Amino acid sequence: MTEIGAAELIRGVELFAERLRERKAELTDLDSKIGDADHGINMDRGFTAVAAKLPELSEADLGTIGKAVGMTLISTVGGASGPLYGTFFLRLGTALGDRRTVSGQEFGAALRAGLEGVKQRGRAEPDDKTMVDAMAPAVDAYDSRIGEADPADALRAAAAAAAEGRDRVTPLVARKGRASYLGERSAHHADPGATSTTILFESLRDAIAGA
Amino acid sequence: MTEIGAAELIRGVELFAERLRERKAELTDLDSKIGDADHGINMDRGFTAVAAKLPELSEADLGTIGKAVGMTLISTVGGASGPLYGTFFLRLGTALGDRRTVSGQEFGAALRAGLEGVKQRGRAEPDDKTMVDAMAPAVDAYDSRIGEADPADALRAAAAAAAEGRDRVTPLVARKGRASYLGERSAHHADPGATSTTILFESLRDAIAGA
Amino acid sequence: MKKLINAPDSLVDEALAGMAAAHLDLIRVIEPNVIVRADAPRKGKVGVVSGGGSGHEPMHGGFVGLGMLDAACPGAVFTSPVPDQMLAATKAVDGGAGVLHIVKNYTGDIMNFELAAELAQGEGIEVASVVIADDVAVQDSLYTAGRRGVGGTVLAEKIVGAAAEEGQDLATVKALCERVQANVRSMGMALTSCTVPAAGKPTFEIGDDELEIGIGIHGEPGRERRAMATADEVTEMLLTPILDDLPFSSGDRVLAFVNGMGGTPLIELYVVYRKVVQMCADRGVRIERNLIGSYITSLEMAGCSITLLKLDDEMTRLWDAPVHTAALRWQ
Amino acid sequence: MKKLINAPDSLVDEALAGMAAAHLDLIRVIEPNVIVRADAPRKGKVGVVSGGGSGHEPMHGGFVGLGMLDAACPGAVFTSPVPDQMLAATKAVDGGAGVLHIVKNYTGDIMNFELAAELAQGEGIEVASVVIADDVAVQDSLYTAGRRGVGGTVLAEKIVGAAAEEGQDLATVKALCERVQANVRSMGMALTSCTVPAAGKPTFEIGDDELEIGIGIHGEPGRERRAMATADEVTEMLLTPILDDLPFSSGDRVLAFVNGMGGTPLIELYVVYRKVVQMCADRGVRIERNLIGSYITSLEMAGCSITLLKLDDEMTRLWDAPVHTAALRWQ
Repeated sequence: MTEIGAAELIRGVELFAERLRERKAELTDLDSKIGDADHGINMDRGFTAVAAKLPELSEADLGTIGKAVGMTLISTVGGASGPLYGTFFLRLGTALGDRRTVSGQEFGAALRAGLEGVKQRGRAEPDDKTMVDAMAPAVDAYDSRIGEADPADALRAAAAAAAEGRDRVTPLVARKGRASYLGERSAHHADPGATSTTILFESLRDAIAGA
Repeated sequence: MTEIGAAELIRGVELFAERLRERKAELTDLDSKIGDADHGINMDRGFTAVAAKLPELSEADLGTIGKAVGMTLISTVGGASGPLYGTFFLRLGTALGDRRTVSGQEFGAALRAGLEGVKQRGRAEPDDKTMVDAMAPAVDAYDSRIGEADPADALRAAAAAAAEGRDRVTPLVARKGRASYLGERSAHHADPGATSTTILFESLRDAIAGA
Repeated sequence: MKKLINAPDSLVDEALAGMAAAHLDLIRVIEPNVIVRADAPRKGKVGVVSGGGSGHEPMHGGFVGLGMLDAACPGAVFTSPVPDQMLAATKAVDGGAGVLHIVKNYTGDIMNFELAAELAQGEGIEVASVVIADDVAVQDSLYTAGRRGVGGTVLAEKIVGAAAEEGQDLATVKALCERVQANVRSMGMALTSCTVPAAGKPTFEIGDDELEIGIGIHGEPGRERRAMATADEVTEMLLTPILDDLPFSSGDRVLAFVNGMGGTPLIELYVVYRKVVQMCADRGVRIERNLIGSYITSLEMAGCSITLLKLDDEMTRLWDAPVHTAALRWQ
Repeated sequence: MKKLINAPDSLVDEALAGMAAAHLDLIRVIEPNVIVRADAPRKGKVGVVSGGGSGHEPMHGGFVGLGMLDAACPGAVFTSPVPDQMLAATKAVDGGAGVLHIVKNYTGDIMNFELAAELAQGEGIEVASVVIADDVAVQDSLYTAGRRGVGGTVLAEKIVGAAAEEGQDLATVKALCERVQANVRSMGMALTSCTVPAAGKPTFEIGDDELEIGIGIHGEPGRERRAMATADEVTEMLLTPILDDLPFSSGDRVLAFVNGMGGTPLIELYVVYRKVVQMCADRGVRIERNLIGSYITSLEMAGCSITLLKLDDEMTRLWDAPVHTAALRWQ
């Protein structure tokens, strides 16, 4: 398939919600090493609220879905993850507009709009060891693949790049968020945000590939 | 020997102080089971203060020694042990008066005066599982022996009777002091006060027997 | 043992030095370890004195000041003070109108206050004593040392202190204190033990899935060891015996006091208070005043106690009267 | 995990219900979980709003009332509140003179307050924000999220709240808050971890012979893990970096705030305060006011923090001004 529709986006968000629940303890555990032990809990709370909203969005356009997911996250997650993931989905939805399906290229542009929103909101630079270090390479990989491949292939590349980005910054010292207070002690621990972002791209990949 | 002098009384108090220090943890441990975990600590604090006073009492009469020990205990121990042991030594001292030596019978009368003071101050009845349950049989045993024996023998009987009294009430339910709050749970634990009273009579025994 | 202390032996002295430095306007500390209201003695005013083992802070030292205690005598941790302290306190606050001793019903406190009262009376000071014994966890019978004095002590000190502040005489103040004592009931529980600094290890063992109901303020074991329960269940275990004991009946106006044992965060006390409100409403008992916080503690023990005081108009008025101490302050 | 709670998910809601029932005269709780001063909005008065994760009680909800905050927004435990809360708070307290947001410097708080301020401004309410970042344990550099907002927040809320109460305008109140922020420094430490209820296990591991210096109020690991030390040594480890940072110099007048982390008994805080007094005296720094108690906590964590605020005459006057909240009350 070459188009991405509302069903795929909803399925991707559903998969993300399921996997956040399954991996809640793991994410919280990562966060307890270099943060404040609530990333899994907060993401699960937000995506549980999102999952409850999804059924009523099945007939909606892509923009409405993205914005509803974003607003729900902003209103339920709190912490840093709420505004960041919320902004990602808000910007994604705004870019997707009132369409029910978009091309692989258009979806890529929306992912990039989401990424830019996250960077602005969080003021994070590359190598600060944040979710941006998984999200930016994922969006780059998607973009470089989408010309020659269908969205499923591009998302496979994106998910792999996210995981690679997450692992690449694991040895680094964090420079943003609560992990930054640790200084050298933050090195050699995976970043919880980069980890959940990798799960996001894996969920999108599996939703599209499985569609 | 048939007389008890100031040196013997001082030596008895010294021995008691030494043994309280050695068995501080044990007494505190007993107290943590059925009280508030401070009997050993408090007795050691008081008798450390007493021990510091003893050198200046070496030339004093028996009454002065007993009263000084009692007053020091009242002023330094606190809790229930302070007034009870303090009253014991005060009354003992008062009964011994301004003598430098007393007969075994006179010493027995002083021990009984001390016992009566403890019973009045603490309002404890036999079998309430308190220090009285060691002290009363000890004084009785001393009295019943002293007619036919010297003070060393009477104190041997007293110390044995104290230990027997302590052990006899161990299975009982406490009815006075903090142990009483435990109800049935206080049974089958040795009473810290009866235990320290046994140590007192053993110290007096060894001071007199070794003199 | 992990504590912010220098040494067990110096703890009480150093804490008193800190208190004295912090509250120069309210108190002074005199030998032998007595916290005295800065402006004591006040001529013609009944002096109100309390005391007990340390480790229950802010009680009693944090309650010395205008409208509450005139002096407090802190003993060693969990050990009643010695008579020398109560005697010095009594002499320091006697303004010629006599002195009331508020004594928690613990064997040691009773005996040491008794000795001090005898000594003070020997020096010509009129002394009256009231024993607070509000802990319904303890059977009040010939077979125990009687009910322990716990949370009700805080309320008695506030109300009686206000009466003394406005010039009521010793007999009246004593009668009021007895009225508070007759109308107050408490019960406490613990999730964890505390550690007496000089002992260096926990006073009692308690499993990760257990709680102790009816605990005393020194970690004395209570009524029963139970499996871990919710805040609502714990509140029922404490409040039902309290309500049934007096008993508190429909139409009664009460002061509800939810107290932290030292290691319990305030957020949990509010969860307990919420259930107290529901249970009182169910019985028609009207909560007219409340106090929520850690006021009578057991070192770092986690747990709480609940106290209900049946109010009358005068008690309510005196509760509302101005108080200015380190730990309680209004108007 | 041993806590007096019913369920992790209901903890904040139930605690708010308890607070609302306890302090009817001071506050009301509105949707979505906002604690608002009972008489808000007050016409012509600058509204002062703060908020943050729950688990730090009494901060911030215990500071809502006369002379301090107009509203507080409690998030989930250790999680910043959501913008809906700050927006609702801002609308509820706006009396036409604008609203000041006092924000602790944590990434989540910053972002959520920022979103709320944008939304409120979109609805025509003038909003100013001041970020408190007083924790000297954190290097303030490009390589961190900057200093955390900790104990200084309590002092800022009191002083700024008093200024708003007496009718100072938004620009003046904001400038005052920035002056407090510029003159306040803090550092904290922990003896034990805390347990986030939803996580169910301790946030960090710490040995029986270890302490964590420079810890944040969520159990974020601090500057260094040290061997267990005395109260005097701990006080030096915290206060020396504070004194050196501003720096505080001979002749400076300060407010010294010794804060308990939630599980530390008051008696230990006074031992720490005693050493603070000695160290300040050694440097010629004059402690003009003090605050000792558990006011900004980390659930049941054992430990303490020390905060010094360099006072000027106006700050001292505003500190002394009347305050009537659940947790701070005088005059």
